[in-house]
Amino acid sequence: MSEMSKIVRTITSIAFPFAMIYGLYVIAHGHLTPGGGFQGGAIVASACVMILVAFGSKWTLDKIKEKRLSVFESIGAVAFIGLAFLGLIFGTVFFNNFLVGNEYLFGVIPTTGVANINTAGILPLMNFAVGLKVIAGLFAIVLVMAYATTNYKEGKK
Amino acid sequence: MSIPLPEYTPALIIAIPLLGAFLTPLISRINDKLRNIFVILVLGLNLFFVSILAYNIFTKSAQEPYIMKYVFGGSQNIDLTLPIVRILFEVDAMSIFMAIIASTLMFVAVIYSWAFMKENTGLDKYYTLMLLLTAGMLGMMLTGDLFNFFVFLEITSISSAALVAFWTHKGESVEAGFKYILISTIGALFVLFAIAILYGQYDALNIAVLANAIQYTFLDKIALVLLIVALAMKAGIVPMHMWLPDSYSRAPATVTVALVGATLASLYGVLRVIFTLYGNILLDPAKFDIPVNIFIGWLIIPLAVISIIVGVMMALRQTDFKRLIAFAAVAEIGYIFLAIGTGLAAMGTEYGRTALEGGIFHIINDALDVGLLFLVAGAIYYATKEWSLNEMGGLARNMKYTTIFFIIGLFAVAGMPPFNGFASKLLIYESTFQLNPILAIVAILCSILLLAAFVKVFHSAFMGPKLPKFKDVKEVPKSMLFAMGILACIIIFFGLFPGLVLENIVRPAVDALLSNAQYLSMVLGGA
Amino acid sequence: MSKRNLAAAASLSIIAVIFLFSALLMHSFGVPDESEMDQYVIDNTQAETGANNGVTSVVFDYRGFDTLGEATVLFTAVAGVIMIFRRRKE
Amino acid sequence: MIYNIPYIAVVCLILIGLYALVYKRNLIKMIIGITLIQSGVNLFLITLGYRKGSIAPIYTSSPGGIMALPIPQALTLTSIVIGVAVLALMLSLVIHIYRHYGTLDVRKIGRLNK
Repeated sequence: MSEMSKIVRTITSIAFPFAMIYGLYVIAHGHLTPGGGFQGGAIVASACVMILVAFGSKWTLDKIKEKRLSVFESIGAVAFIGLAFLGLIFGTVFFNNFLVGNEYLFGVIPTTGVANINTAGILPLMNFAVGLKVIAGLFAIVLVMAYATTNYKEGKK
Repeated sequence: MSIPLPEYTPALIIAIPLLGAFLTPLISRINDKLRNIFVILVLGLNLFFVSILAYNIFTKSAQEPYIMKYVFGGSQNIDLTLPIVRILFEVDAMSIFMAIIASTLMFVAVIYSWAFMKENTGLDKYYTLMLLLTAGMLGMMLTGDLFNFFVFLEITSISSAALVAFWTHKGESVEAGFKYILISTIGALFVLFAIAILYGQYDALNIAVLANAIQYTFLDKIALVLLIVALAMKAGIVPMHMWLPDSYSRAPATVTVALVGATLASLYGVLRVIFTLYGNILLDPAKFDIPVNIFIGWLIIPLAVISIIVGVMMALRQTDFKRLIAFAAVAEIGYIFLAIGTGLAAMGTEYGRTALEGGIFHIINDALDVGLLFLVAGAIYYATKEWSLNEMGGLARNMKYTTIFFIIGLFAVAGMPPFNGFASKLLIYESTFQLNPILAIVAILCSILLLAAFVKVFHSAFMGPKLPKFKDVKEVPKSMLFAMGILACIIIFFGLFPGLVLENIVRPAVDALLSNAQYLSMVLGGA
Repeated sequence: MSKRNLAAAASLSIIAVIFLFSALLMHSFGVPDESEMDQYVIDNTQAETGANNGVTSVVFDYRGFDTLGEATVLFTAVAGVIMIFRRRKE
Repeated sequence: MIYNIPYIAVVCLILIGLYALVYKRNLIKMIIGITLIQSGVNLFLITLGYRKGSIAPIYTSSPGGIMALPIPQALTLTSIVIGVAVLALMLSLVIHIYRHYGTLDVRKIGRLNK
């Protein structure tokens, strides 16, 4: 994908932070409102793809390599499965929600109608792990495909 | 007598390869050799756990069927007054039997990869995908939840499709990969559709709960047909077999060995659906007016026979080494389905049970024999860079060990007496003869023709004068010989002591399949 | 129309008839026959998982293992795509 | 019977997808067919979870009343993500096929192979 016009680039730069914040909001409030790691991750990834479309794949690939994205994805995945293993260690069962019931970290039992962010045990943490994974994963897919098709059009084969 | 194991071992069997797969991209940034050792260690550890768990389950289920349960995320004691929401792993003798096959094949494939794949780029992703494929197959085999089965089915098909297309510089590989993913996605979507139909009626996803609740309404029949068609398509039965020779022959040899495992995992799905999910109806024909088991059995038998015939006939015509073995694999799958069909049609009789024993035994034999042959084909490719049989000749002089392994694989796959294929095929012939003599005769004839096809290969590739262009051909590296040696040793062991294997491994698996009432009571009966 | 097309059309129409018939046999839209399992989730999500969002509690807690599989599927696809588009040393 | 219209829509989606798979010769169109089947199945799952007059199964600032079934929604979420993954892999394989053969027509690709 090649670069688009200056108007598009400027508007994208303005819109990008908003999309990003919205996505992160959806990830962070996954246990309270509709949404979660996957949905929010998809929003952030589409914000990144917007940058890719506006600035071209070459520019984006100079900024971030797909190898680094792959590492981020691995970190997200390891965090997710690590949380599952923590359930095994602290709660005796794989995938146990061991944080529910304590009063300090995400353990409060919520009441209907009230939005308390300090609830749901390991769910918010898992949301973040999955969110990181989805952002890196989806963006890596689109980036790699965009770069591959660009090269082909230029006749390099 | 059983070895003490933590109760979360079934979860560990999935978690180890998954964690390994997630860590591989990080580790391969350090060092390539370290990554190879890491991957082999992970799969070795996995094989170790699977074997010990298998030992435990086989010893316990020698007296009566035994199921190991594991509940994810909640209390291990299932409260029967509440619905089962969480995902369960239900490991019985049949699932662990398949798990042994899968983890052995993957372990061998990874050892073989060390030398075989050395000159390729993109190996960190290759090893990641191999680990993911292992996790997917094992998940399919151990899970007791239908939707979870679908998820693992998708992991298996995506990773194997990507691996089939590993040699992207060859158009045919990419095309084969595309074919594979197209077929598997359609199959997986049908599976999901069937799961949704069942969910909509009974509001449950656990296999045991569903099996207990199923009423055999019209919608249940639709779901049964969808599940069997989709999974049999993935197992490569004629007329939906065309993807199989393509993807088997275009993929690297190590991937092909893994694909044999993936195909057998789908076959396991068919068995699970027929014998457990719909077991209440199919295992107990007296319950219903229509003999459903005979209907489904006779639906499977013709397809199986056609698979055998098509596989053998096409194998005779091939000049491409790997394609020939791939068609032989189609025929082998046909034998397994023939046994299953016979077992269903003759449910309740003595020879129906014999047929199932033969079929289940043939699953492991098929995996070993076909796996060994593909590894031999890979070794020849490694040494000569040649697939076509017309170009080969006189390789026996330079590649002694490979030739020996090929002879072992040849006799085993054709069902010659001292090897393992004979034992299982004999059971299949015996039981099908009692059902219908023509079936047995066709099966025996095709087996002989299969031998002819492989003898042709042996003659054209290994015998004859030494060709000048293969003067410098050397024996393949030790790691590849070691990998082939593992499979060959198991084949010889199984061939020498078929009774031992039948008694200790196959019988418990068949018992686990047939004892549906115990399955339900052991899962649903708490404790 | 070739023979192959005719056969395909015939099988497609058979599938169509069967599927449409089964659509009529499903329970009425909005009135599930059984909902015991889901009602259990709705009733217990706050007490057992501490989440106000029932769907998230199913995704990450009750069926958390599915989500691990789902994340793995995505991981697999990314690994596959990056592998397919790897730069080869010619 | 009138209440079964959503299911009929599901069946129609799946049939259109199957039609595209069987009759279309272009790889991209076949992929579109698969996506249609996927949407059909996802729609089916969501449809199963609806209860008349229900609200989303979320307690945060909920007005009260009966709630829709949460499990089908979770399953749909999973199946959507799986669909995305499959789609990505299929499209990248198609890109490679186009590079090798210069065409997306199934028949031509098959002929070049021989």
